Amino acid sequence: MTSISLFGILIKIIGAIVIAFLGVVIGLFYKGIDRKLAARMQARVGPPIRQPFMDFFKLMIKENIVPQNAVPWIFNGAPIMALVSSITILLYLPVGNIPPLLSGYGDIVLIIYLLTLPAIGMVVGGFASGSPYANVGAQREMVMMMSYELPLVTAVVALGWKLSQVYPQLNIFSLAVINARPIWGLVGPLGFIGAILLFITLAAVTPGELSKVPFDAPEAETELAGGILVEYSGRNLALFGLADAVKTVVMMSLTVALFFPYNISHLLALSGVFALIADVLFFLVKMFLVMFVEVSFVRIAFARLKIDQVSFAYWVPVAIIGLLGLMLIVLDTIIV
Amino acid sequence: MNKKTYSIPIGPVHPSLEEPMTFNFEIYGERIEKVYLAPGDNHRGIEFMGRQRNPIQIIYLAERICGICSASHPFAFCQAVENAAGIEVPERGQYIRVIIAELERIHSHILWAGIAGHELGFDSVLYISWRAREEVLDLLEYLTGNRINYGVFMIGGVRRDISEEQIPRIRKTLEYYKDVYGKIEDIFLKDPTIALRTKNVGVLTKEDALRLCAVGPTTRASGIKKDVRQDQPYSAYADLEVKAITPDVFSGEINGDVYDRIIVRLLELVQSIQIIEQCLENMPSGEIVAEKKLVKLLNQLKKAKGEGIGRHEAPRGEVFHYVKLAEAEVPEIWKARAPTYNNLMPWAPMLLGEQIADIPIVVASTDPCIACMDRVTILNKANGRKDVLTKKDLHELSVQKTRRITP
Amino acid sequence: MRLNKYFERSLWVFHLNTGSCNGCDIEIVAGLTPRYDLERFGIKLVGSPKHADVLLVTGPVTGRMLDRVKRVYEQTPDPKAVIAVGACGTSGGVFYNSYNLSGSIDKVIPVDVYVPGCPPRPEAIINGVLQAWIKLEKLRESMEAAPAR
Amino acid sequence: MEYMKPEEIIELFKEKFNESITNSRIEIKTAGSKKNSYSLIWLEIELKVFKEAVKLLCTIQFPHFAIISDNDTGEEVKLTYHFSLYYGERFKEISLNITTNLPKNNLKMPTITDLIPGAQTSEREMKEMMGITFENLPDLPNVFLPIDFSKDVFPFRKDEKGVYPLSKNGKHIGGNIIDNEEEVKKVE
Repeated sequence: MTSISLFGILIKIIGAIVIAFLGVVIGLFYKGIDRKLAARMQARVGPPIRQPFMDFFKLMIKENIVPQNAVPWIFNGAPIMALVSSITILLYLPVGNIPPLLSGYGDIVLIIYLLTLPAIGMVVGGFASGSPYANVGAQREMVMMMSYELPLVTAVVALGWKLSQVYPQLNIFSLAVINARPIWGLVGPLGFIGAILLFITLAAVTPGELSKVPFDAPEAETELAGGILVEYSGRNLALFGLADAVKTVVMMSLTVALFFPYNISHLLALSGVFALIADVLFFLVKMFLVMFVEVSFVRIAFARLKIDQVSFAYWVPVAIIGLLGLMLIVLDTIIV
Repeated sequence: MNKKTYSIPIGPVHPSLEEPMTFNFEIYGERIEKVYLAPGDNHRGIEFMGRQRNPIQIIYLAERICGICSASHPFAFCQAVENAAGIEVPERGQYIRVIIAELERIHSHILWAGIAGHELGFDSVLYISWRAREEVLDLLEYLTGNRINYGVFMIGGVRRDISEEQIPRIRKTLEYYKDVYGKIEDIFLKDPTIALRTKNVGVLTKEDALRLCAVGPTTRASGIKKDVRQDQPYSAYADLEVKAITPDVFSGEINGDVYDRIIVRLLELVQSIQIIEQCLENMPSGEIVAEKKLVKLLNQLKKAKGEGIGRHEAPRGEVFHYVKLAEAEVPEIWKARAPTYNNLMPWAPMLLGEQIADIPIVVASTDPCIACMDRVTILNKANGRKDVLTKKDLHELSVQKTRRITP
Repeated sequence: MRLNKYFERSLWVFHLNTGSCNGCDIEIVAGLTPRYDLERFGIKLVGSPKHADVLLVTGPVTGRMLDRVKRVYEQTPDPKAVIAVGACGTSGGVFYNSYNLSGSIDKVIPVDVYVPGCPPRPEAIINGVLQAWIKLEKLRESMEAAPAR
Repeated sequence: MEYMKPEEIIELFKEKFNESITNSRIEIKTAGSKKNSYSLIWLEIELKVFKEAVKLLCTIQFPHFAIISDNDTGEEVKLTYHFSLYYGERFKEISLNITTNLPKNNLKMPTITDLIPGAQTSEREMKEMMGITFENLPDLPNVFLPIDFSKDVFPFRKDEKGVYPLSKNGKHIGGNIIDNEEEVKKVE
């Protein structure tokens, strides 16, 4: 961080490209798995796992229609903004033992800010497209953003505060630091329950962040014909699809980094490259499990909520659970 | 305070509506302040066409008023013609009619359950209930030869008999539905998110239901025990015990909301199974149709004079057909009234004050069938030209098409 | 614009009812359900014509729907295919002598695939959708044959 | 609750409107193998007492209104209002069909939407399809026909104001499916 050499910058750029590429590929791959699993649970065969890739390539060659009453540069810029901002978050997330690429240049508070950017991109795009459906969808997305922010921040802040109590000398909001010190080992029984509550909070925020059922009011197909995305086609739609896939990866890795940062290599007594590979694979498995619970399963087991019900759900029950978790962790620390 | 409202058009092409239909809503925030209904996107002028065709041709036209109620309209139409011409339907024919109509009710109610789940964003329900629906479609195909548009009804009876060998297959399907019913009830009536979305949503009071002449499950959910099968039993229903189902049977209270409409439909599913079982037990033997020879029947109808009405309780409500024969090849008057025609007006009180998100489920809760409703004439005045497809043109077109398809 | 081979495995379908009796429409939805499962071929029903590759049009075109059909067709981004489903869509069906309908769909917009039947079975509809890519494939071949721009 | 017999209902109407009831008939229909029966009433009444008759009907029990059916007989238009009375018990429901005649030169009907609001759709349909003016019916846009539809064409009419196909006298020929333009010209 102190010395910025040309070489260092080059490495970072290459790393960023590699991570962006991997993030997109893994995101699409997980989307495919998600669709397949959902289909299986609904007693269907489902699309092949590579389906999202094919959808993406197909959309890339489709005609890109800009509606007459849209603002073209905003309309076309919004999907790029959504994608770029979600990829940027990826650069801050640790994978297994590998520290984040931009470790030291920003912390989890920045990530929380960055997380709103793809959503803002969609809102801007929705308003810019000039369709009443997209308008309603964009309004709903904004309401959603305001609703899930409090529980999300609660969950993250609680973890950071706990770390600051145990390790006052560290930069407690750095994800690398959080990643290296699992919360479960730091707390007593009371705090353990608190941590579980915080995990539930984050799990409840995830579908909202990703606009998935039951919190998919902004894109509700049967109400708003696709909502924000109604006017998008071709390349722009493909980019939004990518942004969504990358965002899934982001939310999953965030959950993993915050709550399940365990590695497998030392258990298997591996070292060097093998350890690295084992950890990365283990990380992917963890992500998959988290995704299965938080997205795929929830998606097929619930009906869509109305937007007022969504904001009520986030402001009251979820926020209370989050705050309760925070309080339990505080209590745990003070009593011990 | 001057409230700033904006209007949002829904339809005619909208994913939550399988059929074209235009709504215009004045919205304040997410609340609906005003509703404008503009049906008519689906007019084909069926009644007008019917007044130029002979009664047997009309049966097939009536069948295609709606693809989902494809037994209900012919049922009511045949009754109307029989009443007008004084034709007696053999008892066995009456029983077979009722069996087909009740099988259709099973298929229609399960279809509705899936659509309702889809409107709520609960796609799993759509998939699971439609998987269950395939069973009854298989049975209908086995009995009639087609999944939809059965072509079974004929003036004076039915065209196809149900033989002894076919009865075990029917019973198998009924057993299947007895098993599946528990699951469907579990999904709809015990799921918390569905309850959250449907309770106290789209309320239709008893007074409004009466005043606006609602029919079918919509009116029964508001607590009016109205069911043609019970009030004025026709065909084999006269032998069977049919009771109108209101939601208090299940939940002990009547709210007239979407949830109550779900209850009524699910309970009717059980009722249909029981009716078919009763029919199978008591089925008399004998002829299935009063006059087998179509030419003779047509001549009889050509000489007939009189008017008659036919009513049938379709899955969505009462279907009403009025026919007047006047010693001519074509009926003087054919008037068809589909249930959605009457269930159109109640949408306004149901939707007012609700949110945008409620529109699909409230509209779906009456199980609308726009194709049924919009059957009346429409005139295409574009360029003032009247396009008529001649038979010759049609033939040529189809020949061309065949060439185009086969490479 | 060049077509790639992913097209045939990823056809997004928009369903447009232009005055049909519902029979075809529910058979299209039935195609989504576990027994037929359109999705395993990568076919997806989408809510906006902007997202679609294939238009499934059912029913004779009624007066009020005439403009909408054209508009939806224009809104669909290229390359696209149109499938007429059902007897009324292909020819007018039982509604043959009606003065008030514009007749079959091919009088209004160009149609690539016809699926006959009243209503066609879901298998036939799936087959129809999969046939649509033949048209798109031909388009690709002609593009490859032509010199690159 | 008290159920009136069909004869009693007709009696009630005759008592109140005596000569204005031009025709009345009860039809008994049987169904099923047990030959249970239900009844229908057909009434034909004069236009001037029509509204009063519907009012009287509403005093018996709030009737269920089904639809208005139309019949263009040339000099006059016959409108039949289809009601059903009584619900909730087996075989008790009575279908009641009230027919009234309107002269062609003065197609005016009193609206019944103040008594039965559910009749609105049907009255609007008649307005569009037959060109009947319903007094005090709010002027709402077309239900079935397009908004830019010609105001002089009424699809269900069988005279010169109706639609295709017409014979040379402007009279409906009906029944014949006209196959091509030449034949249409031949008829004309």
